[in-house]
Amino acid sequence: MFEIVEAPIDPQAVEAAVRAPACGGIVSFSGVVRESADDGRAVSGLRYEAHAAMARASFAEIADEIRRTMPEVRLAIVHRIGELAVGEIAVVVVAAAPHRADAFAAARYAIDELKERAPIWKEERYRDGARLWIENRCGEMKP
Amino acid sequence: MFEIVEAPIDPQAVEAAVRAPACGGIVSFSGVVRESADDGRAVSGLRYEAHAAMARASFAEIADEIRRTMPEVRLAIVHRIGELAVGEIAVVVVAAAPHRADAFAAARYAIDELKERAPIWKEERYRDGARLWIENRCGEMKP
Amino acid sequence: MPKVRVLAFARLRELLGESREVALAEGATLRDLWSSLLAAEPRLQGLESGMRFACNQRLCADERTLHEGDEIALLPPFGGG
Amino acid sequence: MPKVRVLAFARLRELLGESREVALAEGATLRDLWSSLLAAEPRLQGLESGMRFACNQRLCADERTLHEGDEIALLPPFGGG
Repeated sequence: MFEIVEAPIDPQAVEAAVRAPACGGIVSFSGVVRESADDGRAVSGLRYEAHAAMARASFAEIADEIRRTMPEVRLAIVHRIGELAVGEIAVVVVAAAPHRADAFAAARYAIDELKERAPIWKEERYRDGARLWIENRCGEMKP
Repeated sequence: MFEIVEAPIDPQAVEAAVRAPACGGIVSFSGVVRESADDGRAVSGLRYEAHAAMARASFAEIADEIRRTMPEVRLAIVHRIGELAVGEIAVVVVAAAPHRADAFAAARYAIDELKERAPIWKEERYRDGARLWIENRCGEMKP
Repeated sequence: MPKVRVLAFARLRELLGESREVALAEGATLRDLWSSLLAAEPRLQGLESGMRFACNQRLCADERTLHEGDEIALLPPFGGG
Repeated sequence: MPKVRVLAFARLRELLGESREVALAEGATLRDLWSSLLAAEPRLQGLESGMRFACNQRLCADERTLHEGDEIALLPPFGGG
């Protein structure tokens, strides 16, 4: 399950998509809208947009990479777009594997890589009315 | 939320117990009964028992240790006892934190430590009728 | 004169709209496309920092030559998750 | 003669039952308790490998002296998770 959705995400449904009788460990990551930004500013909500087709393809590519080293891992990624309020879930990544070490490693890899390479954008909206597009990677340091 | 329960675990309820407006990352681990043992034998189910009061205390102690290095982490651990069928959830660990790195680290630490020091016992029951008490730690190698 | 479909996101969408058709000279590259967008919308100046292009849903270098019907996506730095 | 409550788990519970009261000599230790259990139930032989004792819900060494009303838990190697 690799999806970009506009409706609220049901983490149980994402988890159900990867469960299997051979998998004893399931690790889920949920990214939730926080009440304050990294600099402490009060957040009223977020707005996400995505190139949906490319984003889904990037999710599937991340899963392929994981299966190259951990063939038994089953992965699902669902990212929501549109306007989200504080406390709402923006993204759910679930990895199921026979043993927990792989499930943890896969879930962590997937969310890290998603942030780096899925074409998704986030606008933070602050209580004071300001808005800002947030970039996951800082510009590389120039010598 | 640190509990030993006999009824099926609702992972959503465990997650709800740790969610907070300051926490942007939630990592859940679910341990699920697998269809086959580590040696490949077909499993029909598991039976867990616990010293419930000591187990709950060990969960709270693990959470205290996590907060010593990651004070913003919120942790919940629920372990089920009694008879479980293949596919049922035996344990849920949820860690919520402002950022995902701490949530992953805390969830992983909690399940690793639980296996090591919570007074909980697991009997594997095989399709061929045999039963075996499973120990998490191999005996230490003697020189 | 190849015509391409340009999709813009985030900051770039705010200036260019979600989708527009652009006609280019024969043999034009992504770099040429960006120059023509910049000429039409000077506020794009500076926004190419960190921006990447995708042609038909694959990232590609800005020397790439464009063809009739290509879908070009202008991708500012990502912020998902 | 202190009386203690002995709780047993897993393999040990199968032989000893979940809970039993045991009367001990004044000054008896956990080691003495184990010896008396072993005398009553020879099949316990060998099961002390990896076993730990908890007194009143805290792990403790087998030299510990027992007191009236102590809750002693016999804890085989753990298997949770």
